[in-house]
Amino acid sequence: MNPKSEEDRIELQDLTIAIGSMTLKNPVMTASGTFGYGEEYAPFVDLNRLGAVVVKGLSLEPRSGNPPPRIMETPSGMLNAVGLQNIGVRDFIARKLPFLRRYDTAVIANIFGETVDEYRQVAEILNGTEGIHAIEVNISCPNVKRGGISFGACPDAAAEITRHIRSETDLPLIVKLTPNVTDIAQIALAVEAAGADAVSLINTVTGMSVDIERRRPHLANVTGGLSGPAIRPIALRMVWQVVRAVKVPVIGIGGIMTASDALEFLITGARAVEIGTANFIQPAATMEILDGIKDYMIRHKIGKITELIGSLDTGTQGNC
Amino acid sequence: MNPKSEEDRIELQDLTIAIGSMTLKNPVMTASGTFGYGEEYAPFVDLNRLGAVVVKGLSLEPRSGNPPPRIMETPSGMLNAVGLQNIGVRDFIARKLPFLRRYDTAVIANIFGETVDEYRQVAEILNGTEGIHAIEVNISCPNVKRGGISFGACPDAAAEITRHIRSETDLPLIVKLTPNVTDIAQIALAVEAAGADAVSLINTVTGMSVDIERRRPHLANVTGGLSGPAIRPIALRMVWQVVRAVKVPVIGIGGIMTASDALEFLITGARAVEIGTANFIQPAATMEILDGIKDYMIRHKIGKITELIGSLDTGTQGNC
Amino acid sequence: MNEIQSMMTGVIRENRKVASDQFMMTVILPPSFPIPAPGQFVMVREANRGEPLLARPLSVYGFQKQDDHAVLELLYRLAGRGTILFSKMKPGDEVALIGPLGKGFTIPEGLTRVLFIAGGVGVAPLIFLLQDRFLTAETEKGKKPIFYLGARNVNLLVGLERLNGLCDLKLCTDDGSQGYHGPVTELLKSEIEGYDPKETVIFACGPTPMILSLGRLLKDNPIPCQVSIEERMACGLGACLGCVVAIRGPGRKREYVRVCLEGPVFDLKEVLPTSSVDMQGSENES
Amino acid sequence: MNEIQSMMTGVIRENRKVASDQFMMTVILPPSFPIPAPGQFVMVREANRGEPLLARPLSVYGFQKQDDHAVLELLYRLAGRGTILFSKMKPGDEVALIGPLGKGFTIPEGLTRVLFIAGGVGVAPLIFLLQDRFLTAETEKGKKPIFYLGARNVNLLVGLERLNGLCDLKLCTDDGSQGYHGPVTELLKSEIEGYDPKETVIFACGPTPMILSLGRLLKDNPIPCQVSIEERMACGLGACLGCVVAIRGPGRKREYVRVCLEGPVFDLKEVLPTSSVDMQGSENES
Ligand SMILES: Cc1cc2nc3c(=O)[nH]c(=O)nc-3n(C[C@H](O)[C@H](O)[C@H](O)COP(=O)(O)OP(=O)(O)OC[C@H]3O[C@@H](n4cnc5c(N)ncnc54)[C@H](O)[C@@H]3O)c2cc1C
Ligand SMILES: Cc1cc2nc3c(=O)[nH]c(=O)nc-3n(C[C@H](O)[C@H](O)[C@H](O)COP(=O)(O)OP(=O)(O)OC[C@H]3O[C@@H](n4cnc5c(N)ncnc54)[C@H](O)[C@@H]3O)c2cc1C
Ligand SMILES: Cc1cc2nc3c(=O)[nH]c(=O)nc-3n(C[C@H](O)[C@H](O)[C@H](O)COP(=O)(O)O)c2cc1C
Ligand SMILES: Cc1cc2nc3c(=O)[nH]c(=O)nc-3n(C[C@H](O)[C@H](O)[C@H](O)COP(=O)(O)O)c2cc1C
Ligand code: FES
Ligand code: FES
Repeated sequence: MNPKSEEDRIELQDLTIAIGSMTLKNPVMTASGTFGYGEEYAPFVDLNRLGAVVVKGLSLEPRSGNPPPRIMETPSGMLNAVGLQNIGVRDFIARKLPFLRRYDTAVIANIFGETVDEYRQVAEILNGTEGIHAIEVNISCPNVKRGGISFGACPDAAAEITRHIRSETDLPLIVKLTPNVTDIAQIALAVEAAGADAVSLINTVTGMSVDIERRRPHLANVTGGLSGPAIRPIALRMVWQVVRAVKVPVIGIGGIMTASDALEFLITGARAVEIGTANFIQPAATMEILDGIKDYMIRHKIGKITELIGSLDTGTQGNC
Repeated sequence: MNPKSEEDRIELQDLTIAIGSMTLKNPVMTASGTFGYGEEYAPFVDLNRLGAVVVKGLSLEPRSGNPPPRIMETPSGMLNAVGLQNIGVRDFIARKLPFLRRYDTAVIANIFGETVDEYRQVAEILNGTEGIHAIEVNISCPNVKRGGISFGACPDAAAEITRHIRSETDLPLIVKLTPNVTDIAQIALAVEAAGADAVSLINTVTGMSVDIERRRPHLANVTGGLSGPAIRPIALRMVWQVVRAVKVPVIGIGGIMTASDALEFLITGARAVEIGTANFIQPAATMEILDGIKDYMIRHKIGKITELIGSLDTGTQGNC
Repeated sequence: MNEIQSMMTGVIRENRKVASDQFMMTVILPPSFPIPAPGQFVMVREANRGEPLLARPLSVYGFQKQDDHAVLELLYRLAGRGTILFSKMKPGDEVALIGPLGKGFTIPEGLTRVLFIAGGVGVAPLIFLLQDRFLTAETEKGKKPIFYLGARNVNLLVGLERLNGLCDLKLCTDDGSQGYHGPVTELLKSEIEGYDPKETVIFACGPTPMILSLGRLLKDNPIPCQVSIEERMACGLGACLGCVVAIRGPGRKREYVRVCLEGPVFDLKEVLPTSSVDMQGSENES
Repeated sequence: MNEIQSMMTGVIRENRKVASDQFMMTVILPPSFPIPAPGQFVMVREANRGEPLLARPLSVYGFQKQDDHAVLELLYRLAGRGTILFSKMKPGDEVALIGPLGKGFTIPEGLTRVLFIAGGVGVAPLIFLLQDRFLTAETEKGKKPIFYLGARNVNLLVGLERLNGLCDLKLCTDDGSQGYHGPVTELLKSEIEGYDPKETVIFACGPTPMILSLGRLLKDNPIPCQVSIEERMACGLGACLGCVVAIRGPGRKREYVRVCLEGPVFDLKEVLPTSSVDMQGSENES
């Protein structure tokens, strides 16, 4: 049907998108905590073809995380309570970043802390670092409390943390939002006003599951974060709420397993997507998704991905 | 293994539970909107064996609901945007209740309104009505707005509506909570203080899905409520949050498909469960669940269901 | 209370490709499975599977009752995930079935001319109707039924072997690869004047675009037309209110009725099908 | 970078019940599937299915490479939903496979006495190890390997035909229906004094209770013991950090390591398995 060679075909599609001052070659990124530090997936994925690699959440000091069991499968989803086990930002730079620098792909550092100052310090360390292209701030860690509510659930706290990190870095700043809130658009507006260059959503939905034979929670931590296809409709709804509220780019995350799923988010208005749990099921999921998006664009004669983004037609309806 | 006859076996298990002044023969109820007015399921289910039938949401006047398409399947779940189509409380009493009165099973009227006064009036009409054993107040209707947030998402509004209905009726009053909030325990505490005899949770989680070929939402209403197994971990987590916060009984709802699922909720502390989407998949789901709970009790030598309720052992852990 | 309905486990006897995008599944059921009326449907799921969650509605294509079992035939098009998974099932695999459901076709008294208008797999309930109710129609009260059958191309025309001899067959294809070159409703339009409204009835089933053009064609024509309508379904039992379609109710007021309970067969002049389900289909496709 | 790993589609050649709760699956894979080392595992899913979501880790039970394909054997116990669905798959059905994964057993130099301690399907990686590395052990450097194999009862003792002649077999059952009456670790305890710690190594795999009692038994015994540990897994690649187990790290500090990457084979004296996975099992069961 298509007389053009494979090479021509690909060149016809423009998939580049911008997040703040950063330009990504395509909108397919990995989600933090689901792609390790990139090297775990190098045998399966051509890292050079990714829009960006978002690495596992980094804290100031190494963290050992929660006791096992840490994961449990649920219908079309999984719960995790890893508890942000990581080697710490300095070790990451020393031992993991050199590998990623070999690739021509943006590296986004996902960061978190237990206090505002910890966040600030992690950002400070990353700021001067070669090979870090942006920072994604995880303000939805369920272990970080502030007046009983995590940073991400309170607009003021979310804004404060954003301001502190903003003052520390010129890197594009993405704030990652939690879905466990009444009005996610309000949080998005608050971090936008505080200087975020983009928001990404959603992080996991808090969930729980019980072993009825032993009458104990399946996870040692009792509750965990729900991810995977089960939460996709929730994530998509929240993306839709947020794209209509803020002006900064929105990165869609949640249960994206296929190109079709990714396209739902892009059409709804997400500028890019992050692929999480799908990597566990099919290690090359990101590549399949990227190829599928291109095929869709060819089939629908869409030259630039930006024409597709936000092209959802809701007619006259749509009271959320 | 068990030398007793089937009849003896059943009598050995005490499944009765109390919700306010109402005693139910077992904790297996149907969820509003998923069991019609009971008669739709009479060919499949011995209604006499149910703990209670919760009927489709009733409003003061008949409502025609949202335009189709109203439903869409999602991974291990479904979205619905029925829009509370119903025949109105008076027609329900005249045309549907007589059928239900023939059964020896509690009938719980699920009600909603667009204003506090509408809720109050529906409760008033039901109050004197023979064959109505309790009222479940749906304060999580996404079409009912108050300052941009539905009644169920704001503790004060939830409490106000509860107080008004409480003043109208002595029937056991169950307030049904929405999961689309930051802190469901806070709402539960507010309605408890305002006079609710019980809380039931969760209603559907707002979600969305998009037809990428036509770049339009799958539902005419754009967003819909997510139900089914996909949301079970979320529902269970919220039940756990609420049972630790309030003293009134908690009724667990959300993605319960099997006895094992129901037992997760009971063990976590739910006094009863409502079965929703499962009825669509297996019309006799409630019966299978009831039988399965009994089998479990026999296997674990539990004589009274109340011994099981809230018996979850979380050890020393459990920071939600 | 409705006729007694049941959820039963059926065992697949055969599951065979009959066109590039269509399969026929033969299911063995307990003999207690109620005899379906033409136009009724069943809700079908793979047994013992959590996903896809919902059953899929499929019209009864054929049914035979034996002493110790019943045989149900389904004709289905690969429309999406659910039907594609159906097509991968093998003999011996189990399906969970609820049915028969809904209100089938009504046969008016004293008619002599029966027209069937089918697009794609819309042929399924109409063939069952023809075989079940009109096998002897010609001899008894009038003219041979006329069956208008459309598809995108000749390879998608299914069920011809069942129709042979039972009716006058009028085939239409979008690409002209067999029969009339064009939509089935276009051919009907050119012939409609030849039918006497007083003794004619039309039974139709097909994709929404076909139903919509049939509606336009018969708008000012008094020939009665019963049409089987499709909507997404969750329960199939009238409980979820998910499957509604708008109809012109008493006093021409628009109201929503359930396809699964008040339908799936409606009076074409009353029903206002949603154009949002299955819009990919050409008029002839289903 | 690790050894090159691949996700491949395999076609089931055989999927056969070998005990009341155990199945053996034989999968045909492309010849490029890397040769697994004993103790390595694969992540297995039904291909083209959305649910269950996660792949299940299963040890390599047997592997043969041919010119144009490879044959992988898996031995699995019906533990829950995932494995029950595996057991329903038929020849010709497809599985998606990632592997081989993890760090297998290490064969120390100059040993003359090899003990295998297996509970239930824990026998799988040990049989592969025995066949792959110790077929000639007896003749080359010492005594015949001794294989302690436990199960709840005689009907659950699997793999005997593969062990015959390759080792001294010591069977144990919880109910005494064959061999020693009691847990496998109890029999070992009564015989442990007979083995010279300097020339002996133990390879073990079985349910957590067995591992825990083995740990108690060998606490003050210098015989080295490598044990294959189980934890729930999501990725199998070291990325999700879901599968951790506590080990006594340098300076006896407790730290969490990944079973999928740093394991599944650990030094018994260092690993602190979680008692919360698979606690239903008796010691002999897996
Ligand atoms: C009463 C009734 C009888 C039917 N009889 C038959 C039949 O005999 N043979 C047959 O092939 N099909 C029949 N259908 C349509 C069939 O139910 C759908 O094609 C099927 O449910 C699609 O499921 P899927 O998972 O393959 O596709 P999905 O991935 O769910 O959807 C694919 C496409 O089909 C549309 N669709 C989804 N569900 C329905 C639905 N319930 N009705 C119509 N379109 C739908 C979607 O909007 C989408 O465009 C009937 C539908 C109804 C309501
Ligand atoms: C490296 C490794 C190798 C393994 N090799 C084999 C093998 O060769 N043969 C075999 O039969 N089993 C093996 N297992 C165990 C097997 O993975 C589990 O039995 C299986 O995942 C259970 O899945 P399910 O859906 O059937 O059960 P589920 O319903 O998920 O769980 C049933 C029970 O099994 C436990 N369980 C769940 N996942 C695991 C897991 N990953 N490891 C241990 N217990 C689990 C649960 O806690 C629960 O008690 C291995 C596990 C690991 C980690
Ligand atoms: C095992 C696991 C670990 C995760 N770790 C992190 C993390 O360190 N930082 C973070 O911001 N999000 C983390 N997440 C959340 C994901 O990045 C993502 O937001 C979420 O899983 C939803 O996407 P998905 O459904 O595609 O997985 C983690 C998720 C999983 C499943
Ligand atoms: C089709 C449909 C209609 C519903 N209608 C109502 C309703 O009228 N009133 C109400 O309180 N909840 C309604 N619900 C919510 C259910 O009662 C239940 O809270 C929710 O579906 C979660 O339970 P489930 O996952 O078991 O279905 C409806 C749910 C569905 C799927
Ligand atoms: S499908 Fe549920 S009412 Fe028709
Ligand atoms: S299973 Fe993911 S790190 Fe081991």
